[in-house]
Amino acid sequence: MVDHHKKRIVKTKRLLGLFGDFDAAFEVIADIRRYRVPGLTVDDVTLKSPIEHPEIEDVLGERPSNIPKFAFWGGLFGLVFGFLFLASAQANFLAQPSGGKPIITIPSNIVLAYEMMILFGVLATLMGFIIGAKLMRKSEGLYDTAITVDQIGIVIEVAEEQEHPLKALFAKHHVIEVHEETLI
Amino acid sequence: MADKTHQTPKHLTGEQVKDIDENIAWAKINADVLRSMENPRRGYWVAMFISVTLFAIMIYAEIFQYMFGMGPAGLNTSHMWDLYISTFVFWIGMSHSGTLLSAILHIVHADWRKPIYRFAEAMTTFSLMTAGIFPIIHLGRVWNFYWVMPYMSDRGLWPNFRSPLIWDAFAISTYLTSSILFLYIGMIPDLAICRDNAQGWRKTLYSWLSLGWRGDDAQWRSFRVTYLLIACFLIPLAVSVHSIVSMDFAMSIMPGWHVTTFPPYFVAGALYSGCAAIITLFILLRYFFAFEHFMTFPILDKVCKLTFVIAMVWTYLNLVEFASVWYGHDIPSKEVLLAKANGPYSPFFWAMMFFGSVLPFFLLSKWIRRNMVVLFFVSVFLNVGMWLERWMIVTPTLSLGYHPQGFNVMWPGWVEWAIVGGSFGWFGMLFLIFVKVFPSVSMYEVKEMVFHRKRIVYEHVDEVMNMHAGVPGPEPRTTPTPQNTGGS
Amino acid sequence: MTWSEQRGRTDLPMGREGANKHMSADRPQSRSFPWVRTIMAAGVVGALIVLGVQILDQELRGGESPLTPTGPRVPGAVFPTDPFEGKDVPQPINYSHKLHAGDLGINCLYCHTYARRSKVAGIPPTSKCMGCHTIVATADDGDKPEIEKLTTLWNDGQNPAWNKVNDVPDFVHFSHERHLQKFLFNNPDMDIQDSREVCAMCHGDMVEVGVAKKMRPLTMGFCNTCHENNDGPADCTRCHK
Amino acid sequence: MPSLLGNIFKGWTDYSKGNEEGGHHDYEHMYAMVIDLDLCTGCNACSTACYAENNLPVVGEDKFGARQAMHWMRIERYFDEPDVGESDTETQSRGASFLPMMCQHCNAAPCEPVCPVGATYHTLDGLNAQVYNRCIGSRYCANNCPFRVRYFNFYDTAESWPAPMEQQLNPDLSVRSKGVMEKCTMCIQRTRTGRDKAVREGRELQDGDIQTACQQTCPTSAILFGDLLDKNSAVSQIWKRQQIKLGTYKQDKDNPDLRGYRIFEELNVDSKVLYLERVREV
Amino acid sequence: MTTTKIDRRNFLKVLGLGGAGAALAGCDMPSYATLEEGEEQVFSYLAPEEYVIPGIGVWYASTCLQCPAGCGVHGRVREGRALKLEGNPKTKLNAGKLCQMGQAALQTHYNPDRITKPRVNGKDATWPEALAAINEKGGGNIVWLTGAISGHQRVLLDIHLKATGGGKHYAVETVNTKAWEAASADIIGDAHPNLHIDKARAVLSFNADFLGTWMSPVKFMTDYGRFRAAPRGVLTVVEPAMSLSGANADHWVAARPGSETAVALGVAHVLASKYGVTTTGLSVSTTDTIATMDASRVAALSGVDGATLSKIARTLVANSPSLVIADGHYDTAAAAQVLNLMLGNLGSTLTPSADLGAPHLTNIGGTTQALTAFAEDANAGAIDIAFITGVNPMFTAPYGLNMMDALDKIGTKVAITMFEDETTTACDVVLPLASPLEDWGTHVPAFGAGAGQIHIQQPLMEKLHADALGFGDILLGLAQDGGADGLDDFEDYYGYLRTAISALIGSDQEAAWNAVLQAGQTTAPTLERAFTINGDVTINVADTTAHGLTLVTTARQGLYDGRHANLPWLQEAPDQISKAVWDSWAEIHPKTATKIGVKDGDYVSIQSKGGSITTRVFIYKGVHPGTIAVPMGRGHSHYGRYATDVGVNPLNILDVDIDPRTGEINTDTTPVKVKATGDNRYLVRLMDTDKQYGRKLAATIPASQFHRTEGGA
Repeated sequence: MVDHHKKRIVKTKRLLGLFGDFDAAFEVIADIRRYRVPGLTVDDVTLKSPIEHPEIEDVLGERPSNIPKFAFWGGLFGLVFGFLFLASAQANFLAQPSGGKPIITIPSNIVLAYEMMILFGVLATLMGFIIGAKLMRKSEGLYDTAITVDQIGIVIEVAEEQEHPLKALFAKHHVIEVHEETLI
Repeated sequence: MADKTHQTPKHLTGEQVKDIDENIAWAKINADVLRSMENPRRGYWVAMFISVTLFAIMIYAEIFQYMFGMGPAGLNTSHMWDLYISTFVFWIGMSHSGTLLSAILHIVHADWRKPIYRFAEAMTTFSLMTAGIFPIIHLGRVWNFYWVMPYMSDRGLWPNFRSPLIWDAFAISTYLTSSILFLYIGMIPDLAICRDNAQGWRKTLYSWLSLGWRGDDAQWRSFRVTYLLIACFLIPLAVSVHSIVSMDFAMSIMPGWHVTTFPPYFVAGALYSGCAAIITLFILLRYFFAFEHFMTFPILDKVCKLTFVIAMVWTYLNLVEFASVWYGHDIPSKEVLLAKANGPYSPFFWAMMFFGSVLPFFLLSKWIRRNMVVLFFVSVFLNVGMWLERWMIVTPTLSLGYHPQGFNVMWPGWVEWAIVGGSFGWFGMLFLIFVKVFPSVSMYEVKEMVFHRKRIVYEHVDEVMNMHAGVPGPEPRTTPTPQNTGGS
Repeated sequence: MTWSEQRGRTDLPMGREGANKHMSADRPQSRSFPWVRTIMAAGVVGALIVLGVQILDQELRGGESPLTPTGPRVPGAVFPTDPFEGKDVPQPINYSHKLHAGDLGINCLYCHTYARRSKVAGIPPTSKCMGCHTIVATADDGDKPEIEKLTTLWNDGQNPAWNKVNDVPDFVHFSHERHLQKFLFNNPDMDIQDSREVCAMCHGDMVEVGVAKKMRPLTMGFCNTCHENNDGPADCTRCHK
Repeated sequence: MPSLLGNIFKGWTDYSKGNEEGGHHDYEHMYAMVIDLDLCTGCNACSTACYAENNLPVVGEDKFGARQAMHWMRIERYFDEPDVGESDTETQSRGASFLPMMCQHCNAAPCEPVCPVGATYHTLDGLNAQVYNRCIGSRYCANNCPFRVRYFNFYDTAESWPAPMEQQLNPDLSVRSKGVMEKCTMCIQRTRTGRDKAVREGRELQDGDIQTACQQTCPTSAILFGDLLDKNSAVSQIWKRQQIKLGTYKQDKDNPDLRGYRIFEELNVDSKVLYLERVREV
Repeated sequence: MTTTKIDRRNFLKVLGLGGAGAALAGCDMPSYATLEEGEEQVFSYLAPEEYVIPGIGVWYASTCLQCPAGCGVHGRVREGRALKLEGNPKTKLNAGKLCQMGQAALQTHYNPDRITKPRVNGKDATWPEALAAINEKGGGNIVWLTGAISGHQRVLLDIHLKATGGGKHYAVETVNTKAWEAASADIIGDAHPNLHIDKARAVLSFNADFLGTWMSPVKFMTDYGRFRAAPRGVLTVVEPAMSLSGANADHWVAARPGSETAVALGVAHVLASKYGVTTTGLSVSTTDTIATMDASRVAALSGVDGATLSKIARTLVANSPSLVIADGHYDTAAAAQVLNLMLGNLGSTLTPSADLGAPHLTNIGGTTQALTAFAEDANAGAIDIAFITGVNPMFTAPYGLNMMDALDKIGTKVAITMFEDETTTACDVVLPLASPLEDWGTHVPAFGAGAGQIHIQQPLMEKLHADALGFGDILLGLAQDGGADGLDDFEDYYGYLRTAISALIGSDQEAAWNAVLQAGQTTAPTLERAFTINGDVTINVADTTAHGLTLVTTARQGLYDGRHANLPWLQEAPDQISKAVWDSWAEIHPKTATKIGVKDGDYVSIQSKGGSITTRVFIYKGVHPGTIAVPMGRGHSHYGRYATDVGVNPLNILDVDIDPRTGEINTDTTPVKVKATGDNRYLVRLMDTDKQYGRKLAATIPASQFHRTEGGA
């Protein structure tokens, strides 16, 4: 529904409202949920905050993250690859300690594969984080350094007919500043 | 410093009861921490100078050893290992608290960790870097150290994966990588703060490192999940690392080394020395950077109590080890045990027992816990005890062993002492550089802390009112001036 | 830099009472974990790894590429023919293998006679050179300066100081004898006359070069490739004592 | 043409085989020693012969005092003989008891699994070999050796052979430099040469073809070296007669009076040097 | 005389260092850098012998000159370098075995401190100059001072002396067996009876360290191996300080120095009185002497109680045939031979030796009597030119002989030597000697080689130092210059020797000569002989009752009498008993230690009438409480980098106490005062402990158990 809704309206501007505390920001979002601004849904809202508020999800709704999958697959890969790598290395060690001692030693390989599992798990998690959090990419403008101090920002893209209602909504909830930029 | 001008507020005296003053303004948090990266007290530079000097000596000793072989280190046919390996174990131990505490406390939502975990993790990383150089330094042919890496070559040669030393190599590199990532990821939001306030080279540095953090809800969400996952990875890892280090000894057949209880014993010892080190650095940082608002007495109290508990666990395991040797009644092992108690190394052994098992009781005294200077020395001596413990694990066994021909007592050569001492310089150098370049207190998490406390904690209302009415903390210094940058 | 443009907003009142309002948000049910798919996928991952490593391994082992069938013809032997061009080593006498082994077709083992009995192939004793050069191509021909050098040395009772061309590290104890036994004497398909082919396995085709030159890398990898492919001993102490 | 997978499977099978057959299935030889302590007069001839044969450096008083000497074969001297009663007289009532101690070439050598680079391993000759040029000097092996017979080059050894002494160096084995572990090899250069000689003469290796330096020089012939896989060799005869078996630390002897024993057998390192107890008239 | 000869055996040429020299870089950093081209040089032979192959060692037979025993050796030569010595299996003497001194002969040869040029008054010179310096003072009385010498070197030496006016030849050996020889000659009419230790069931030794330094240790050790085989022989050793033989004894008896005679006679007394062993054949006086030696008297003299005596006697009677050997004092040796007579060991464990058919080749065993004589003659100014070789009187002579002045009184002192030692520094002319591994020669072992055996010494490699000359060559040259006739047509000693051997074996075929060289020995005709028993022997028992602390200088296999102190292998080889290296020590009994008030590693000064030495004590129960034993061999003031100023030399402070019967200088009769100096330093030892701490390391079982399993009563 979001999509063809987006199709209908063409967004022209992006607004950033800065609020003094979470409650104000949350009330704005609540109003948006109540469709006080025609055509805007909570999915259009991006919340920028200096800390992680535990209720963001209650407010914005669940937005699933797939980082655990990264971690799981990374760990699994580490385990399998680790063990196979060690086994093949031992089996192909030219100067094999012969004399009937095991060529491929399970206990030591388990220890090492365990370490490899954790290593690759961690690396994969990092990768998942970077992808999931859209880091290391050119992000859109409309950012205010106050966000890293103590203000909460709400970023919404609007069509021109939505701009004024939204600003009004912001103002109603004691917005501190409003930045805007035109998209087209 | 500034508080000299005021009447001393409670957070500088012993009577403070709250982990942190939840009325402290977010902006002030930013201001204080950011300032700390700018103008520390003079003590910081003194410490830096000492560290660099020690490190320089270490370099000289290492070059000497490289030229003339391992002889000048005082090693001999029975004592093939000595201070190098014991100090290696010591540093690995140091590295544990940081990550392990931070991770565990994070998982159990103990929010008092927030102001102190950053430097604890830094400590982890740098003591690992320190530990990592010892297995390399102690090699007879150090220029071939890379042969322990498993790399494919047409010579068909691989390391011997049976060797606990190889397990060390794997475990340590894994641990180093993971703890660096843990430290780094936890730091990203703060790096964003720095980015927003910095200029010049720092600006570029932080802009790169903060990976374009904007504080979006999506970013925060991923951040939470990631941090939690890595914490979960790290806890078993940290445990495995030090048990693997203990296997260097436990996997051998030497009397006094071949002990079943070594892995847990080593882990406990690791946590122990780590906590003690946290106390030490806590006090130092609090002084260097005037962090009285964040590194508060109640938090220090908690750390001290934790240290005491771990010390008791360590003591228990230590005694259990002796008991198992004693009742096992393997004669050579028993000889080693007795030699520890009344042999040539007994002074160090008893010093170890005192510092490790008796000294922690001092932490029970509130007075000591509140008295920075005393507490500082107590924590230092706790770590001295732990260092002696590692030495007393390595050397007495080698001075006895199975074959009487190998019975002898050796005293480390100057090269060994120089390199061991220098390792502290190396660690100190890295750590001091870190706390100068990166925020050593997690700003965003302190904000979270006060945020939550504000909403949950309602006792001491009167105190809150006081703070509002009359005596607030020192005003956030907006433009620092020379006379208040220097140490008071 | 300074933080002077710090925008302290300490006056802002933070968090009022009753901040915890709950808004209905739809929570998805936690799905049970897809084990079967996981295990299958794990298998696939494993298989891919094995395959990849196998290919890489073949490369490192120098599967087919360096072991070209061209080069020396030694039946039943697979050995690397890595191209390698050593530097020119000056010698007291510019002895030409091309002339003797190539044009005249003298068997390598005629001069390097120790190779079949000893670790070292050895430089032929001057008496061996003179054995021929007192009869053919003698110093008296006048147009052969090298042979005149040789003869002078011989008459003065001096041994020529040759410079070692194929020189392995001192902790490598290579035995010509064992290798000749395996590839030449105990090799049913090999004719003693073709000893040149066997020598060429490690020394390249000396017929191509005049004054001796190193024609193969003679690194441990070079040795191992051959040892693996011909079931040579994989025992360090065979070479390293 | 070997392949990675092929080798992995081979590795697994070797593993199982190793377990079944007590780990002795792929040896070509099993070189071992017998030392009769009753014949050993402690005269040091073997030790000096070892210096001459194996390019052992002389370290001088200070380093010897620091226990950095390199004697692969050392003669230990003890004055207590608990098994035949203490000599509690005012002066010694018996002689001393001497013990030639060198690497015991354990089949379950504690030094082998701990070497990080696999520089020490078991050869097909049943010898515990040390590959000098692979060694990186982590010294773990020496720590794990209950016999303390591994020696480390703490210094560079070049000055041990001022010219023209270096001409005496045995070219059949390398001279170790600083930072390398070394130990008795049971004269691996001699075993190798002996085998080459046998091959050259187109015959099987026979008992007595190979003598170690210490064995060859020992005036009382207290040292015997040979192949345990060769059932007729003198060494395996004695092992049989003394009822000492490899692969176990619990020897069941039907005759408790037999003199054969292995040092630190209880550690189950499965050493391959069989000592015969010294005898005393009491 | 010709000073530079082309070695006609050019296959001994050194072909560079086939790897080994560069191998010093063996595994050094970085270990792959030695993959090089054109860095090393490689040589080939001009015209090689068929059997000389680079990379393969060839074994040549020769003779070991490290001690007077003269064992046959095989030397491994590769690329022209002598790499290793082993015993020559063909010889009866050492049957393929060798002692550590023999092993270390390589270091005598390759020693970095060898003298490479002739010297005149301390300045390098050429041979002609050196020879001129010798001859300038003209003839006069020319004497030779040598060690034990035999074979054709001795012949040439005699020729030289005869040609130059019949001067004396002093053969000096500090460690000798003169007492035993004299006593044996007197009592059984054979100075060198063959001793069959392997045949004996019991051996009783007084002061005769037959496993360490006595006569021919390797021979005795090979016999000892068989002696210990079932039925196992019992070894009893009586001596003041534990020797290598004592360290292997089943019964070790500490006797007060000089009182071994009493113990021996005490044993004889017990034998006669308790076991009714007949004393027929002994003169009345002897029997009386024995009769007076009851347990109490022996105990008073030697501190050995009656129980021990009867134990020894029981052992001897129970295990027959036995063998009693002794040395040190004539009386001790005589008493030992008396015991042999009583126990009827003649013919079983002692058999008559055979004289060499060519008496001019036989071995002149060295003595210290000769040293005394030399000192006296020199002090009397009776010597004009002295050729000194193979001995170091300045080091070995007791202060009483004031050897320094003696040498000063000699007109020209010529040292023919490989090393610069105390004596060499005192000499006017120094002639560089080729090492035994570079030299030709023949040697007739004094003992044990079997009837008529002559060991051949041949070079194993070319001369390391071009100017050094073989002993034979020098002798030949001197004899030729001295105008000896019949030598002029020999170009060098090799030629002479070859002719002589050809004459000996009655063939001058190349093949026969090569056979001799390969065997490393040849045989000369011998004259059989029998014992002529003389039971009338007077034995004086020294009264040692009142003796205080006595200095005993002991000889050890290894540094021997000090001639091997410059061999690092032997300096670093731990002493067999104390396990000390690189320094001297004084062995004292714990009781004595407490009396003096010293503990392990303390320095004591040992003061005799002639001077004092200061060294560290090694405290153990292997010495008689009345003894302080200092091994000889260390304490050189000039002897190369390895020996100079290492340890102390006890020989110099010995009193010149002459044994009236043999003229030998006693080494166990010097009374000394011992004081602690207060210093203490760790005495560097192989091991600090004497105990096994309950480990089963060097396990021991009683003989009864041995007999149960391996036979023997």
